[in-house]
Amino acid sequence: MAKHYGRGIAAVNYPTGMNLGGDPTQALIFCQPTGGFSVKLASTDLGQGLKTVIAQIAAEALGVPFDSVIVDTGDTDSAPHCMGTFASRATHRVGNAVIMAANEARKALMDVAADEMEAAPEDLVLENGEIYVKGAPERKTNVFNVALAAHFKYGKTISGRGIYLKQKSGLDPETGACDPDSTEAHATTVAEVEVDDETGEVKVLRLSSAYEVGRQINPEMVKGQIISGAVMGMSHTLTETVFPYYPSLDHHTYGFGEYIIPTALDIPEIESVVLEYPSSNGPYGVKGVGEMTANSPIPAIVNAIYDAIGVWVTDLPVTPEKVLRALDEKALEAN
Amino acid sequence: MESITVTFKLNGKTTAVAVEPLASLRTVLREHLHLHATKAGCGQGGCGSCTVLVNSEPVLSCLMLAALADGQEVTTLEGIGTPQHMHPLQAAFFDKFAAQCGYCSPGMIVAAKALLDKNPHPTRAEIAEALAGNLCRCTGYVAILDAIEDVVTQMQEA
Amino acid sequence: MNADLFIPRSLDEALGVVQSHGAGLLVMGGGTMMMAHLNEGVFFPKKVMSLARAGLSGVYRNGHTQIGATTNLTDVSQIADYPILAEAAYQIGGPAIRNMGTIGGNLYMPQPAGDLAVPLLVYDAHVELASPSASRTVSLEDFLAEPRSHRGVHELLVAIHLPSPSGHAVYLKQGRREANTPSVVAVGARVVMDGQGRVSNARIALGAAGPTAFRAKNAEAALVGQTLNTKSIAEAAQLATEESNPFTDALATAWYRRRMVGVFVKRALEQLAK
Amino acid sequence: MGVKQLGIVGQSVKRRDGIGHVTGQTQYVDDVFYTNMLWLKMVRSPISRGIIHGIDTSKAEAFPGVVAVITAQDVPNNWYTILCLIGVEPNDEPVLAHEEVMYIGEPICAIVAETEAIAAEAAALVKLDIEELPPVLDLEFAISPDAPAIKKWGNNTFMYDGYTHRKLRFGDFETAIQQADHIIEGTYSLSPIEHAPIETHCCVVKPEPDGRLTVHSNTQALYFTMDNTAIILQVPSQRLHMIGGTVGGGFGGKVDVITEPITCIAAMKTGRPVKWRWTREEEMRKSSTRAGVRMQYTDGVMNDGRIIARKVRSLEDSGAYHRHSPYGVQKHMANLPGPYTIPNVWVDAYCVYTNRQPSSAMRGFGVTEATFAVECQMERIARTLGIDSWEIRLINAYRNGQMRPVRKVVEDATLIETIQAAAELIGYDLPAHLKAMNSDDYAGNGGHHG
Repeated sequence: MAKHYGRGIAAVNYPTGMNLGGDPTQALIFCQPTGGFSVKLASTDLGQGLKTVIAQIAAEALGVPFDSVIVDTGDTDSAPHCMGTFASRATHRVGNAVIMAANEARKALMDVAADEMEAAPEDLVLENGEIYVKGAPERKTNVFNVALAAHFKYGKTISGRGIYLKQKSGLDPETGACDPDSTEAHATTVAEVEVDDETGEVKVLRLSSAYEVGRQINPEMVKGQIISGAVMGMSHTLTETVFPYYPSLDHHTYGFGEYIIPTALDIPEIESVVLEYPSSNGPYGVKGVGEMTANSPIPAIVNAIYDAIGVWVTDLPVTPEKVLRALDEKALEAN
Repeated sequence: MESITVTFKLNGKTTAVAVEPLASLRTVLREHLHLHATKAGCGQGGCGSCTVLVNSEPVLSCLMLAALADGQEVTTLEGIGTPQHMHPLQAAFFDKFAAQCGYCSPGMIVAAKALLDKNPHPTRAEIAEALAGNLCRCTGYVAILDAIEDVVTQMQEA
Repeated sequence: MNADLFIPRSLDEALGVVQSHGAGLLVMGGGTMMMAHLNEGVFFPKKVMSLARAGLSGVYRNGHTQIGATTNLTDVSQIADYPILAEAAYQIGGPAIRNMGTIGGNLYMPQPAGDLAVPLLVYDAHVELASPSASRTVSLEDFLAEPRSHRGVHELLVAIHLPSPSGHAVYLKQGRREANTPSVVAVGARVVMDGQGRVSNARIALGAAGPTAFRAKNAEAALVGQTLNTKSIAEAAQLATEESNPFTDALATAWYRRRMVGVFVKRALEQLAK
Repeated sequence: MGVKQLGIVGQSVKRRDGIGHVTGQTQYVDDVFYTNMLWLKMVRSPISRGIIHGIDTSKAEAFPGVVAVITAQDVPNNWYTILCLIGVEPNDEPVLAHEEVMYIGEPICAIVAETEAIAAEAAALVKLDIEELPPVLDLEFAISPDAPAIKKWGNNTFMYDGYTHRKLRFGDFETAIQQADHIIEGTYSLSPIEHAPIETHCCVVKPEPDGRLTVHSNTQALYFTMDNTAIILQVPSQRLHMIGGTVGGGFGGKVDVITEPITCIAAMKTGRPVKWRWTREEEMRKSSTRAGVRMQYTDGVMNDGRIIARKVRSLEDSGAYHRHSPYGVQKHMANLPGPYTIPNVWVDAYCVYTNRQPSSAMRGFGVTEATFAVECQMERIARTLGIDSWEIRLINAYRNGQMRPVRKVVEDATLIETIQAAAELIGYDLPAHLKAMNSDDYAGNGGHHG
C-alpha cells in the first residue's frame, strides 16, 4: 500500500451574465421624509449576500451612510422587473441598475439641497449623508434636512429609476459567432491530493486559488463564495452523482445517505488570493464570481490525480472504483 | 382522528399540545407551535437542519415521535437566543459570516451548543465531529468552524 | 392518517401489545429508519409501537455484559470494555443520530447500514428475543442468518449478551466520506494469541459484504495456529474475499466491495500484528 | 493594481439578513402558514417512458380529508413555457402528463388534502394505467438512427435553426490539424448531479378576496416565475402577487417554475391556501439536475506547445425535456474552446433528449463542464509534450485584443495574472519569462494577433 501525492492546476474563465445578454434588471429608489433611502428590487438572495452588497452599492452611489439604506427585495407588487439570480449576473446587473437609480435620486436630492443652500448643485459635495459647499465646508446641511424640505417645503420627489440591459445579440448558426458575456472573470486553482493505490480513494489535501473578480464589494462574502465553490467543486469531482451508474437509472440516489456531499470533517485546507482588475461595465468594476468558484477545483483535482498516479480518470465523479480500475489497467499494460 | 396530548417543557415553559399519534416532533414544533427556527431539510435524518435539544442532548426532531417528548425538556434555537439577546454562538456565526442561505444555521448552532455545554474546550477536529450530522451546501464549513472556535476562545479568555 | 400509537412502559406491556395487535404492528426502536420512511410517505402504518419507554435501555454487567435493546448508540459508544463496539457505534451518523438510534434497531437495519452487527459478531454476541409465550436466546450469527419472516411479528429483541472479551480487536469502516455515511465495507477482527505468539482464536466479521453481516469463518480458521505475518494475513484476506458475497448500491459496486474486503481485512490484521 | 479606494464598497460589512439567519427568525417559504391551509402531493410516473391509458383517481377522491384532485384538464395551458420567454421553441413539457410519460417522477396528478399526510396517503391510491415503452438513456444511442424518436419533431436533439447541434466554426480546422506536430485527443464526461440545497422546493399560495393570488415562492427569479405561471394559468400577470427573495440555497435548481403553477391551480380550485413542499426524495430524483455531458477533444499542437487547432464534439443530456438545457448548450458551445487563443476551432454541441429527469440550470452550467474538459486537456497536452503545466497555459492564454472563436475580441483578460498569482500563493517560482507575461502583451503567445 502506498499513498501518492499529486499536484494539479487549472486556469479558467467565467462569463458574467446571460449568454447573448437580453437579461434586464430594474431598481427603484426613493427617499423617505427623514432621509432614509429605500431600494426596491424583485431580486433574490440565495445566500450569496445580494441584500447586503446592494445596500453597499446603493450607499456608495448615493453618498449616504450604509445604515440609512434599506433594501426591499422580493415582492412583485412593490418592485420592478429583475430577470433573476443566476448566471453570475445579480451583483453586476442589479448593481448597475441601482447605481443608475441612485444617480437620479442623488441629483434630485442635490437640486433641493442647492435650493436650500442657495448654491449651484454642481458646487455641492455629498459625503456620507453630509452636504457642504465645495471649498466652504462651514456652509453645510445634511440629507435629513434636505429630505424634510423636499417633502414638506418644496413638494419634490427624491427618487430614481434604474435599469441595466445588455441588449440581446444574435448568434450565427453557421459559425457560432456571438457575444457570450458582459465581462470575464478568471481563476487558477492548484489542487494537492493524496491517492491510496489500494483503495483508489482520493483525499484532497489543499486547494489554493487566485481569483480575479474585477472588484470586491464585500471581501468576506467573496471569500465565502470561494470556499463554498472549492468544497462543492471537490465533491462534484469525487462523489456527487444522482445516477451512480450513468447512463443506467440503477441506484438513483434517494437522499443524503447515498448522495454524498462533504461534512465538516471532509474539507481540505483552502487558501486564496483575490485580484481586482475592474471591468469596464460592472458596478465599480464588478465581475461575477458566484459560479466560477466551483469550476476550477474540478480539473485541478483530476490533474492532481494524474500527477499522483499517472492515470487519467476523466469521467466524473472520480470514484475510488474508477481510480482502482484505471490503476489495474495501467498495471496490466506495464506487464 | 384520535389525537393525543403531549406535555413537555419547551424552551423553559410547560407546554401542552394535541398531536396526531404519528406526528414528528418537528411537525409539532413548526406546524402546531409555530416555532420555525427548526428547519425541515430532508426528513430522512440526513441533514441535521431539524436538530433540537431533548434533555440537553441533540436529536433530530424529524425522526422523533412528538409523543415521546411527553415529560421531557425540549430546547429549540428560539430557546437558545433571540435577536435582542443572541447566544455567543449566534453572535459568532453572524460575525464570522458562518450563515449564507441560513437554512442549516439553526441546526448547526443547536449542535454546537450541545457540544460546548459538555466540552467547553473542544479542538477544531472535535468541533467538526460534533457537526458530522449537519450538512451545509453553501459555506464549505470553514466559517462555521471559525465561528465556533471563536466562541471557544472567548470562553477560555473569560 | 388514522393510526394507533403504543408506548408501553414495560416489556410485559410491550408483549401485551404484540399479542393483541400482532400482524401489521410496526415496531420502532429509536425511529431513525421508520420515521424517515413515514416522512417520505413510503408506507402508512396503522399500528405503531415505540419501545423507547419500555425499560429496555441500559448496560448491565453480571459475569457477562447485557446491553438492553433500546440502549442508544451514544451509550454504546461509551462501553469501554468492548472497544470496537464502542468505536463502531461512534462512527455511525452524527451525535444526534447516535442519541436516537438503538443497538437493537441497528441489528434490523438493512445492509449497508447496521454496522454494529460487525463488532457484535466479533465479540460472540447472543441476542435475547421475547414473545408473549416464550423467550429464547440465540447467537447473533444465527439471528442474522434467519430469514426475517422466521423472526415473526410476535417476537421482540430485548437484549444483547456479550461474553467477557479476550484478545485484541480492530474495527475498520470504509465510507465515501469521513463520517455519517453508510459503509462501503466494515471489518471487525479479534485475535487471541497463545504463549508462543500464535493465534489461538480468531474472529473476523464483515459488514456490507453480503446480504447480512457475517463471520468469515474460513479466514478465521486459517489464522489459528499461525503467527500474524505477511503470508498468513494475505491468506486470511484472500479467504475473506472469497467468502464475501457483496452487492452493488449507490455507494459502491459488488466488485469494489469484494476488493475492499481483502484490503481492509489485511489492514485490520496488520494493525493486530503490531 | 490601482483600484480606486471607495467608501462602503470594498468593506466586509456584516450580512443584512445575518441576525435573522442565526436566530432562526428569517422567514422562508416553508415557514409561511395560513389557517385553513391545504397541502398538496404529486402523483408521479413510476416508469421512464410510456403511454398513459388511464388515470383512476376515484379512490383518492373518496379518501377522507381529500379536497381536490387536479389532472391535466385542470391546467388551462398545459405547457411549461419557461423557454418561450427567451424565444426558444417549441414547448415540449406538459405541466401534468396526460398522453405519455417521459421520465420516472413525471407529474401526473395532484392531490390536495387537509394534511400533508392525508395527501400522501391518498396519492398512493391513484391507479395509473400506463403502457411501458423502452426508454432511451444513452447519449450516443439517442442520436443514432436505431433510437426511437422520443420527441414529437422526430429525433432526439434540440433543433437549433434547423441544425441538430450548435456549431462553432473559426479558421480552418481541417487544414490546420494536418499541419500540427501532434494530435492529442481526450474524452471527458460527467454524470448528472443534484443542486442539493438544504431547503427543498416549496410554494404557498393564498387566494385573496379580490381574486388575486399571493404566491410565496423560493424561486431564484420572481418575475420569470410570475410570467410563466400567468401563461400557464391563462390569467393576466397582475392577478399574481409574488413574494420571495429569500431562498435556502438555489445553485440554479430553483429557476424551473416547477411548483408555482400547480399550487396556484390548487388554490384557485379550492378557494383555500395551499402549500406544496417537496420531500428530499423528490428534490433528489424529480427536480432537475446538472446535465450529464460527454465531450471529445481533438487538438492539433505544435512542438513548442502552441495549440493551432481544436475540435470538440459534445453531447449534453437534457433528460426528458428542454428546461434550460438548450440555452445551456449554447453557452457551452461558446466556452468549449477555453480561454486560449486558438486560430482554428470546430465545435459541435448537441442538446440530447433521454428518458431521465430533466436537467437544467446549475451553478455554471455549460461552462463548468467545458472548463473541466479544457483544463484536463491542457494538462494532457503538457504531459504528452513534456512541457511545464504552467507554461502550456501561459503561452496559449488569450490576451486582450485577440479574437476568440465566437468572434468577440478579448477584453478584461486576466487569466495570466491569476496563473502567476496562484504560483506565487503556493510558493512556486515561475521562470522569469513566464513571470514577465501579462494579458496586454502577446509575448510568448506564439505570435497570434487579434
